[in-house]
Amino acid sequence: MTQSTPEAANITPELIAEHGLKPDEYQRLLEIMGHEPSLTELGIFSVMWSEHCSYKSSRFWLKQLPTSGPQVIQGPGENAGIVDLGDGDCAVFKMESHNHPSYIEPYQGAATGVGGIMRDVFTMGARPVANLNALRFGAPEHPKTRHLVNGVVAGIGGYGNCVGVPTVGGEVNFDAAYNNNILVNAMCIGLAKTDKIFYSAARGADLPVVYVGSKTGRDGIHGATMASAEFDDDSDEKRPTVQVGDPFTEKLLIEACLELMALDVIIAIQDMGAAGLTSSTSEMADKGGVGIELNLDHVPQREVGMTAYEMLLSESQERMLMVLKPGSEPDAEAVFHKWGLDFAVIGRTNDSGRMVVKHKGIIEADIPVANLADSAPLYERPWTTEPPPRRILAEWIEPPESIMGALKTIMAHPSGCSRRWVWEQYDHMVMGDTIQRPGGDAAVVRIHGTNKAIAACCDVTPRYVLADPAMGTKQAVAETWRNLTAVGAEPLAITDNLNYANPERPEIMGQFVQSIKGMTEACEVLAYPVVAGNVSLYNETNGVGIPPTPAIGGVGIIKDLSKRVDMSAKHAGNLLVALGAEEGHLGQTLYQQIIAGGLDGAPPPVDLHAEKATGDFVRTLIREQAIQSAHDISDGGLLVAIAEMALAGNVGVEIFPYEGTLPAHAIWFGEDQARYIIEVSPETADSILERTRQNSLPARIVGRLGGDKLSIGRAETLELAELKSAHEAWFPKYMDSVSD
Amino acid sequence: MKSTVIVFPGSNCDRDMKVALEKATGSTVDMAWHGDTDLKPSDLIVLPGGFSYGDYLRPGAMAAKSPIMANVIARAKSGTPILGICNGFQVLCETGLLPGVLMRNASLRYVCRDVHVKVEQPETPFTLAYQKGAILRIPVAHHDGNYFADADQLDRLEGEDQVVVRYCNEDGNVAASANPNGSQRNIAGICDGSRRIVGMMPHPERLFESALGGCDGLGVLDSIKQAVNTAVAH
Amino acid sequence: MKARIEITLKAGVLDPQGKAIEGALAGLGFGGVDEVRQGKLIEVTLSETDEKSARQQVEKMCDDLLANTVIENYSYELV
Amino acid sequence: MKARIEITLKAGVLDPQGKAIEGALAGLGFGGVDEVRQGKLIEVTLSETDEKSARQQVEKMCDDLLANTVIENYSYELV
Ligand SMILES: Nc1ncnc2c1ncn2[C@@H]1O[C@H](COP(=O)(O)OP(=O)(O)O)[C@@H](O)[C@H]1O
Ligand SMILES: [Mg+2]
Repeated sequence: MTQSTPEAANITPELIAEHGLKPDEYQRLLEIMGHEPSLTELGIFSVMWSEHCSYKSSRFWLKQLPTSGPQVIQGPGENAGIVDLGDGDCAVFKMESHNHPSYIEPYQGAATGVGGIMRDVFTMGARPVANLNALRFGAPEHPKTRHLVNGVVAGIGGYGNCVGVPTVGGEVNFDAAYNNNILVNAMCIGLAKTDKIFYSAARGADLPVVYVGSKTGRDGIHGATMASAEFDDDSDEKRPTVQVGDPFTEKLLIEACLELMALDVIIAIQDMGAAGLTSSTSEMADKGGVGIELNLDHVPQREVGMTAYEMLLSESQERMLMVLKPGSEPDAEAVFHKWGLDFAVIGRTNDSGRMVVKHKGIIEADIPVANLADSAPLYERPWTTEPPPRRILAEWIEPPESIMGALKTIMAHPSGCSRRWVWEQYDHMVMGDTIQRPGGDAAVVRIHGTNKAIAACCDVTPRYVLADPAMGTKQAVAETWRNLTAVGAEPLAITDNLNYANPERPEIMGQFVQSIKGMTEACEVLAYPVVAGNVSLYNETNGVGIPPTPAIGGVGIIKDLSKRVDMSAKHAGNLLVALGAEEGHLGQTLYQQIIAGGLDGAPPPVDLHAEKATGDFVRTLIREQAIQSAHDISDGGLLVAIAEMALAGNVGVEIFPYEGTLPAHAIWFGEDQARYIIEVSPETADSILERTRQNSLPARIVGRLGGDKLSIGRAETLELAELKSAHEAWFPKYMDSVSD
Repeated sequence: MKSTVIVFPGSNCDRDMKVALEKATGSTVDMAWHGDTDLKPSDLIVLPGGFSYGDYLRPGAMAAKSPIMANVIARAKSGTPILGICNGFQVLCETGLLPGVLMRNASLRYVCRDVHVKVEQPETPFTLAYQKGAILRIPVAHHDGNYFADADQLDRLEGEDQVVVRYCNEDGNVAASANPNGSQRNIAGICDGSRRIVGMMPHPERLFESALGGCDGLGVLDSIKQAVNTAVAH
Repeated sequence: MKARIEITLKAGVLDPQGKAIEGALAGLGFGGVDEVRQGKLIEVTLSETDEKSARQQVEKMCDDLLANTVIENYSYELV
Repeated sequence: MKARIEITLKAGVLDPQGKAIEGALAGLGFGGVDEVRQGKLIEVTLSETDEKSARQQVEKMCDDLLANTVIENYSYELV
C-alpha cells in the first residue's frame, strides 16, 4: 500500500473550539503529537478528551470512592462492575445516562440508552438478566412533559421487550427543574461465571482486531463537526445526530457474542459506545499496552463515501470490537454469520504503542495510545458549598384537616402515585425468573436454574440532595441498601449515575464534591462499595441547571429463595410493627411539598449506624422466616408505607392512634430514616419486641391487619378501594388527556 | 415423548418454554433453528413468544416464511399438535394455519400484566386439563394482540367452537374492561377446525410455579402431558 | 430500478393506529378530521433493469411477504 | 378533502425495519435487492374544503404529531 499523509487540514482556532478543545488542551495535544494534527486526529482527541470519555471534571473526586471489598471482583474502570455471588456465579452491572439524546428524541434516545448499557454488560461475558431505569421529567404541566414520558417509556420498553430482558424496576420523578433537561438513566445487570469473565485489555502483538455487529453509518457524529459544512456534502438536509436503535440486532449480537465466548477464542472485547471505533480501539490498546493498526477500508459501512473522520467518530449502535486468538477467525466468523451479523478483520495489534488508522492508502491518524488516555486533561475545578439548611421542627408545620385526607392526596399526587402505567409497558417477566415484579421494594430475579436470586433497585430523592448534597446522597445509598434488605437480600455493591448541571460553576461543583463525600461515608459504613458508575454533567439549559441527582443502583443477593418476603400485607389478625427511631422529621418531605405548601429546611438526617443495625435485624428476621412481610419507610413516611402494604395485600389495617409527645402528623408523614415496617403474627409479636429491646432498637406496634379499610380510631377512615383508585388514577389519566 | 420448540432470530421465550415443557413432560425438548430445513419427529411443536425478526414489517410475517416453517406446516397438516404462544400465535396466523390476524393493541402500548381468561374450549391438546368455563389468571406481554377477523369469520369461529380462551374479569364476566388489547369479542386464543392447532396471546409458561406468582398456566402443561400420553398409548 | 410499494388496509379492516391518530388529532384541537387510515410505504431498490421482470419480482415479493393479502391491498410503481 | 401523507426516514437514519425486510427477501430467494426503506402512509379525511387552509392544517398535523421531524421527512398531496 502506498502511504501518504492526508491533506493539510488547516486547523483554525474556530475548528479547535468547535471540537470542544480549550486552547491549553490543544497545546497539550501539540506537545503529544509534535506537529499539527490532521483533521481526523483532531477529531480523535476531541472525543477522547470530552467530558463524557475523559471524566476530566470528575476523575479527581471519583478516585476517593470506596471500591473494594471481599465481594468485589471488578471495580470501576471496566465496562461494568462485578460482584461475587458464590458458587462460581457473579453479577455484572452498571448504570448509564442517556439524558440529552432522550430529550431530543425520547423514543430513540431512551431505547439506545438501554441498548448501550446492555452491551456494557454482555461485553464482559454476562447474559443480561434484568434492566432498571431511573427517570426524571419536568413538571406534569409543562407542555413537553407528556410527550417525553410517552416516548421515553415506550423506548425503554421497545428495546428491552424486543431483546427479551425483563425490565424489573426503577423510579420516576417529576419536577419543574427538569423541564428542559430530563434524565434517563438505564441500568443493566447480567450474570456470568467467575471463570468466564471477559475484559477489554488487548494483550499481545500481531493479533487480529475484529469488528462485529451492525454496519457503520453517520449516526451521532457530534454537533461540533456538523457545524462545518465541509464534512457534509448534502447540506440541504442537515443530518440528524440522533441514533436509531435496532433491538433485534442487539438480541442477535448478544446470542452471537455469548456463543463465541464459549469457544474460548476471545482475547479482549469492547463494545463501541460513545466515540465508537475511536474509544474502543484506543481503550483496548491502552489497557493491553499495545499498539493497533486499523484499516478502515474493511469496516462494514452502511453509507457510501464515508470519511475516516466519520467512521472513527460514528456512534452507530449494536457494534463490538474484539481481539481474537490468531487462527480463530474462521470459527468466529461462522458464529456471526449464523446470526446474520457482519464480521470483518479490520486491523492487527502490534508493539508500537501507537494507534495508526489507514483509509484508502492514507495514514489518517497516528497517535501514541498511552498519551491519548493518560494525558487527558484533569481538572480540579473550584467548588463552594453552603452550610446545610436548618432543621424544621414539626411544630412549625400545620397539621392537615384530616390525616386520611392528606394520605389520599399524597398517594394520588404525581410524586406519590403508582407507577403501574410505566412498568406495565415493560416486559418484566420474560426469561421466567422474575420472582418480585415491579411494585415491590426491590426487584428479585432468580439465578436461572438455582434457588438463589439477585435483588436490585434504583433510588435517589433529588429534593433531599438539593437541600443538602452530602446528606441527600448518603440517603440515596442508604435507601437502596434498605430496599434490598426489605426483600431479604444481602446488599453487595452499587453503581452510581451522577447527574449534575455545569461543573464550571463552583456551586455545582460543590454539589458534586459533597455528594461524593456523602456517598463515600455511606458506602464505607455499610460495607457497600461502588463498583461502577457514570457521570453526566452540563445538564443545564440557559443557565438553569437540574438539581443534583446522584442515582444509585443497588444489587444484593438472596442465597435461599425460600427465605425472602415481599411488602404485601398477608393475614388478618397479624400485627404491623414499625422499627427505628421516630423523630417526626417533616423538612423536605412529600407532606411538606404536597400538603404544607412547599419544601423547606434540612432533609431527614441519616444515621448510618442505626441504618445498619436496623437493617441487619430485619434481614435476620426474614432469614429466620419469623415475619410475613416487610417494607421500608421512605417517601411519604409511616402512613404511606402502611397504606402501600395494605394495597399490595388487599387487606385493611386498624392503625393504632399515636400517643406520644410529637405532633401526630409528624409521626404519620415524617420521613425519618432507617425505618421499616414488619408484619408479625400475634403469637410471635412479644418475642420479636423483646429482641428489639435487646438490640436497643426502637419498635412500636402500629396496627392490626383486617377488614377492607384503613382506620385510625373512629374518626379517620379510608376505604382501601377508594385509596387504590386514587393511587392508580393519576398516571393513566394524565397520559391519556390530550395525547401528543 | 418428544416435543420441539422452534427458535427464530428474535424469539425470546424459547428458553422459558423449554423449561416449562421439560418440567411438564419430564423429557428433554428439541430446539429447532429457523434456518433448518429438516425437523426431527416430534409429538408436539411449540412456536414460542418473542420478537421474531424484531416484529418488523408485521409480527410473525417473516418468521412465517422461514425455511423451517414449511416443515411445521406439513406436520400440522398431518396432525401434529401445534401451540403458538404470543408471537407464535402471530406466526400461526401469518402462515394461515389459523384464521385472522393480530393487530396493534388498541392503546398502541405494549402491555405486560396478569389478566383473566375463561377457558371456552377444553377439547384441545393444550386445554384438556381445564374444565369448560374455568377462569385463569395468566400474564400477557405483547404489543400486537388485538385479534381481528371479519364478522363472518368470527361467526364461523364461534359456531365451530374454535374460540379457546377469552379475556374476562376476575369473576368470569367477558367485559370490554377486561380486554387488554381491544381484540374482537375478547378473543385471547383460538384453534383450527381440527382443534390440534392452538394459538393464544397469554403466556402459560410464565405461571407454572408459585415462585413466579401463580400456577394457573400449569393446566396447559398438564394438558400437553395428558394429550401426548394418550396419543402415544393409541 | 426502484419500486415504491404502498400497502394499505382493506376497507372494513380495523386500523388501531389510524383510530388512535384520529383521537389524538381531535385532542390536539384539529377539528373536522373524519377518518385516518395508516398504511406502509416500502421502497425497494432492485438491480433488475428489465421492467417486466421487475414487475413480476415486485408482485411476488408483495404476495409472499410484504403484504398480508388477507387484510391488506398493495399497489406499486417503478421509478 | 383527503390528504395523502408520506412519512419517510431522513437519509442516513438507520432503518432497522428496512434492513430486516431486506434480509428476509434475500432469504426467500429474491436476488438483487439492494436496499429496502420503510415509511408510513397516512390518509386523513378532512371536512375542510378550502385548499389553502387544508394545506396549513395538514402541515401543522405533520409537524405536531404525525411525523417525528427529528428523524423523518414528510410530504403530502390533497386529493
Ligand atoms: N421507571 C420504572 N420502571 C420500572 N419500575 C418502576 C419505575 N418507576 C418505579 N418503578 C417501580 O415502582 C415501585 C415504587 O417505586 P418507588 O416509589 O421509587 O419505590 P421505593 O420507594 O421503594 O424506592 C418500585 O417497585 C419500582 O421498581
Ligand atoms: Mg422501598
